[in-house]
Amino acid sequence: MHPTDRLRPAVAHALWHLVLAGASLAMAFPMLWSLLTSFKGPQDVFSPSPLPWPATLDNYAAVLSSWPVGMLVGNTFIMSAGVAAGQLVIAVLAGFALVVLAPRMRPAVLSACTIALAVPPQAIIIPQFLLTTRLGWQNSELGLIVPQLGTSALAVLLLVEHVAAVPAAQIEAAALQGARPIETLWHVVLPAIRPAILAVGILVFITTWNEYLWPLLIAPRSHDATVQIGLAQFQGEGGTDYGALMAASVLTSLPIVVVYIIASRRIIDSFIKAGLRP
Amino acid sequence: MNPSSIVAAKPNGSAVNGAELELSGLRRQFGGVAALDRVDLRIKPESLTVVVGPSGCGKSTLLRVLAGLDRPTEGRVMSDGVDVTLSPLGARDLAMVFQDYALFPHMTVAGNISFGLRLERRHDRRNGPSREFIDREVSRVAQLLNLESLLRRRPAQLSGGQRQRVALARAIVRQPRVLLLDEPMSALDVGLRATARTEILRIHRELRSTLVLVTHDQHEALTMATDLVVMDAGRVLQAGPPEDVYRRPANEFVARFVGSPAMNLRPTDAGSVGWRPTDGRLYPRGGEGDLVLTGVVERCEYTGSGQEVVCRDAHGTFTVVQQQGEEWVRPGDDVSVGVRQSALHRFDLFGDRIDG
Amino acid sequence: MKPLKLVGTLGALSLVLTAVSCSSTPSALSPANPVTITFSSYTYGVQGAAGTGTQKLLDAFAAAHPEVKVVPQSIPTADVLTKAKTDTAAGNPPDVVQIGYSKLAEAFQTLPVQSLEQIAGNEWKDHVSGINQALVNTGKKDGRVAALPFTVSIPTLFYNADLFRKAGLDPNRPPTSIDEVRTDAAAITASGHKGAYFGVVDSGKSDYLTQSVIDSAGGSTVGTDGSVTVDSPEAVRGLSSVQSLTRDGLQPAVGLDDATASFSSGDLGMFVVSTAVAGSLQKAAAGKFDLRSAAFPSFGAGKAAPTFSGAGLIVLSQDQAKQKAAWEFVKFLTSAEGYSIVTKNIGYLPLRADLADDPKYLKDYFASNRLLLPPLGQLAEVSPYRNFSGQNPNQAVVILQDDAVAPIVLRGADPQKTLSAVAGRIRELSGK
Amino acid sequence: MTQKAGWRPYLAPLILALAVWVYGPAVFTAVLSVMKWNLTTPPSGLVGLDNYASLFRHPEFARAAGQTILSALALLPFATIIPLVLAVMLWQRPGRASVVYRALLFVPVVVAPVAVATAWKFLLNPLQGLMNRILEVFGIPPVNWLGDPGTALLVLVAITAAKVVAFNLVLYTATLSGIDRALVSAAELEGATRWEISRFIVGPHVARTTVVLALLSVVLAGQWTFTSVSVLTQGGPDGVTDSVYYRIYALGFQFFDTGAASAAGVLVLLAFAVLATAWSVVRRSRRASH
Repeated sequence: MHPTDRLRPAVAHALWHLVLAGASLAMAFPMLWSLLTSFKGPQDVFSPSPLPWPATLDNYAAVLSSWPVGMLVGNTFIMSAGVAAGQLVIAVLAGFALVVLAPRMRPAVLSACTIALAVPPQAIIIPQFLLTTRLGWQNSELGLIVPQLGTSALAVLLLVEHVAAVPAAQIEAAALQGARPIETLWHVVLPAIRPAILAVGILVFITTWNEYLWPLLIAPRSHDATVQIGLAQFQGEGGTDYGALMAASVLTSLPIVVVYIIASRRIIDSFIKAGLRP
Repeated sequence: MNPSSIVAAKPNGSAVNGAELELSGLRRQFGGVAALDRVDLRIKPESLTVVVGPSGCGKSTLLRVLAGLDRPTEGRVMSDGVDVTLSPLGARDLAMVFQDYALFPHMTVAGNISFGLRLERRHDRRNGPSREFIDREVSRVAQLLNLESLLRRRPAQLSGGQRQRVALARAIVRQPRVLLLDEPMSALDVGLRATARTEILRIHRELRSTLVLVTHDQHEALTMATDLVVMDAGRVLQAGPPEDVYRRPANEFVARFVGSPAMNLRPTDAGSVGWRPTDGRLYPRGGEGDLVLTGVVERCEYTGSGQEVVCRDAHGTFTVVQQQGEEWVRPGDDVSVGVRQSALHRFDLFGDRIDG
Repeated sequence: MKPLKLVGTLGALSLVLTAVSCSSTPSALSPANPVTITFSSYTYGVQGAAGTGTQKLLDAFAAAHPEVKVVPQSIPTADVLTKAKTDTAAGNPPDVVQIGYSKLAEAFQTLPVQSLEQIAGNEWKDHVSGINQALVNTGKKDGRVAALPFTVSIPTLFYNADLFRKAGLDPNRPPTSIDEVRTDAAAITASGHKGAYFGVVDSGKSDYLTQSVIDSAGGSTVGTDGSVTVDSPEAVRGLSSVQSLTRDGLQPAVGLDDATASFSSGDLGMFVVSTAVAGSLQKAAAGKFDLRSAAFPSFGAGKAAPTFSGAGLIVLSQDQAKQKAAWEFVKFLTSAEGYSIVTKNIGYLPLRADLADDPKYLKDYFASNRLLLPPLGQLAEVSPYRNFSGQNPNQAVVILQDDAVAPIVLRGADPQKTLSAVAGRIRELSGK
Repeated sequence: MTQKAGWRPYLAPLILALAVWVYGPAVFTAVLSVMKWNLTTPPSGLVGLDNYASLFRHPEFARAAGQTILSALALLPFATIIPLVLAVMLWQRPGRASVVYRALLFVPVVVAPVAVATAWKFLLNPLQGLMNRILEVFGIPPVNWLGDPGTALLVLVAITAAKVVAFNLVLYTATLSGIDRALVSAAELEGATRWEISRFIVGPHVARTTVVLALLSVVLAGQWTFTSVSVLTQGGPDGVTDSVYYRIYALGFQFFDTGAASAAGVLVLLAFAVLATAWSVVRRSRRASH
């Protein structure tokens, strides 16, 4: 597409929109169709018409009345927030140590983090599971949260660059003013990397919200389960009620999508700043 | 209390005065490179010691070792006779103004200034400064440095000069016995530098702390210092009152580095001989003095109080300053320059001064 | 510490924990001091009839027995054993488990399953006297009954009477043999709909329908001596005839879930599947089509011999008070009242023969709901569910379903060859 | 600020988390892989390499490994060229439209894999699903997308591809943001076409990113297909959608063959170790040749 874009910029522009809109539609289509289907009555569930007409809220009513949405969302929220908070604490402390307190350790520790990232979770899940259950953490928040802190490696890799970007002089100035390391971290480093912390936190939150394997093993009971497990268990013996399933899907995905749309700029920026231009 | 006074009673009532610092056998190695190489230096109490040298000479490292931000590979730092080489940061009763000020961007000006005092209070609720004391000290220092109207702003909303004043205020509010300044003027416009210099001199006068300032600007060094330290390649080449350094440079490097325009140097059989451009006298033809050179005027630079004349002879160029009222030469003129014997500086083959 | 030792230590630790919980003094059950037991169930908490039916059972029990508090836990069908095992490994086994018969043998081998006969003591004889004896005997572990039948069904032929009429068939004369199924399916297919579907391939990977087909064809998956006989000529013949339906376009080559959706939407003529879904099918058919049922068809000369499927109840608690409470719960679930609730609300069969005629329980129900009558009539002649022997019968079932039944029935794999290969694998696995 | 001691409490949580939940379990997996254990009854003693031998004696593991590699290769273009093209297009015309598209294109990363999987299951329903209805319009006979061994793996790769494209799009966006727009303006003044700008300015800038992303997708792709496999096909039909990751799960938590599952885990770790070593050797030799 070379001379065309100078000869006919309007055509090029239209083409640009066409490709990107097409790609966006293709990527978002399954969720879009789920959304539409969730408003269809049982007769129309499989109808190829995109418009849910006559539209009904019965599916939502059915889900809300017979599926413990509140409990599942609550459980998942506690898990995701717990993991995000835990990973942030670990990563911020480690990032501070690696940049400010013990920079000599940085290459070794970051390598250890990179290797940990590459370890497939399924390969180590049996010992993780055994340890968690021996600790008596099955079906508990602790069991859902603490083992997932092992994946802090990504948060560390993302945040350490941001900590390193805080001007060294500010950290030294604080120390000269008599600040202890933890005070330097709290008063100088944390405020400086707050946007990155937010972005990484949201990323970890979303990833954890969508985690499937670990909650499946640790808390598959409906009262302790997360939304992913709840969704997977939706298919009973008597066939699947797709309308209700889609409604459940929408109900549990929507909060995350909204959070993402609000924070997408931040998340992308954090990748950019983290130098995660690999 | 006189609000314009910098010196206020510390909470414990002790009066402030500067500490004496002594560095002995200091080495600081980065990899295979020595940024400081066997430095011995005494910094007098309540002096305004200016460390000057080209970039990379080790002056910033020296300051950082003094501050405790860097640990020497070898050697000791003594403060009032106490070895503080390994004592923790924040326990040395010193403050520092960083080159780019290192203000905390998310804190207001007041927050920046009071940061150290607030930490003190947090660390020791019983004997630390009271909230009222902190407020009082902040407003006192703010008034002193003309920052009162800016206390609620954040650093991003300030001009360069204002930022520097905030950095100074933050450094002096705790009345440190030693105040370290790392190139404090380098980020300022030329016009602001004079004001800033005055401010620093006033602070030094009133605070009576030992002030160590690092700069690469020899003019700044000469005008401000009570004691001047010239460094190159990790070593102290000469230390002493600025007049001494200017009048009796210890070696060729100091001779060239201190003074503007730089000293003219001519090789001789035994080493070299040099004279300051202000010590030469231009004659249109012929000349007098102990050293007479002839050459052609290459260019003239008008400085307001006179003009600097760059001449060329067979060995290269040399500079002479003509004062107002002399008969001014022009480019292309054949001239000769005469220098009095007493104004000549002689250096041996190693570049060291030969006193005569 | 040596790793081996570590495992041992951890094991010892869990034993200690168990011992601690054992030593707690048994106290009399009273409403003021209720005993809490956990109930791991795959019908609890699911969408549709099964979920609401199970909830009704729990409500009824709670009303009748305030001295026992039941905490139900919803587990997907496929994960019941996984969950019970991991919970046990964690030292925290559920007290009562609703476990599928296909997984019972493995549960007996690996879980601390308690003898119900022993816990019940002198209540035992009276309680089980009315229950289908063949099913009770299936739950024997080391000679004593450790599992009582709970939600049991047998495969049944559901059909869409409207499609029968449309295809020119008599809806009052449903097929009784596989050959008739073929003929009718051909007619329905010709009228523009899907013919028949045998739900032998389900995502839960259980083999009760496979067994039903093979047994009806005169074979068996496991011989009386425990040998693996999935490659017998009868087995091959049985699966071949189901395969031929697919091959000839009379049966959609899809999984059970998709077929269920198709039948529910009224596009599938005949649907051979567990009665467990009767409740859901009824709901789907209401106002849409005329849903009827017929007995499981025969394969060839002999009588139809469907295998029952579904779940029994086992008790894992080791604490005496909990055992007692668990027995109260199991007793209620397998009582006349419990079975009636299960039948009415979910569609499982009543396992006490007299309930269907008893005006106190299900007489009225069966008078108006004829859907479960054909399978009920067949209940007497069901062939028992058979478990593969060896350390890992569950894996054997998965291999049979995944590597033989699905490829043969859905994708036209050669029945003889495929079954022989799989039989070899299973023999190796079960050490026979 | 080099405070000699003092860093330990800051680094301890990370070290502890990695040691307890990643490295420790990895070692423990290796130990379990030479034992026979069903998770509930006491473990047997050492059985040497029996578990490894049994993995290789039956076709499942080799097939799963082959399919894992196959899906990783199939995902390569979705990890590199496609997100790169989209990212460059977004980068070429910054503005509100780009922001909206970028947000939409990231949706597959955000939405729960289980929700995506069920949505696809619904769309691909062989008897009534939308996809077959559309094919019907064009006179194409219905396809049992997830039930046919010929298409099932393809579908899973496609579902995963959406996520990979979305994720790598962000990373490419980050990379492209590093390009100085003044450079582009200068090139435009020189009369460079859009293609020439892409070729000579963007291309060299993203070369390294592309290599890393290709590698990353090889490592992560298998993990990303896991949820889809678990929800949609459980490894079937005929095992074509099985992957080493799902195999480990099935061996460990469906068949309770802890030894074999651990052995499979160890093999995966070893494969990664080999891959990592090869990668560092290649990198070193390339650096040396420069």
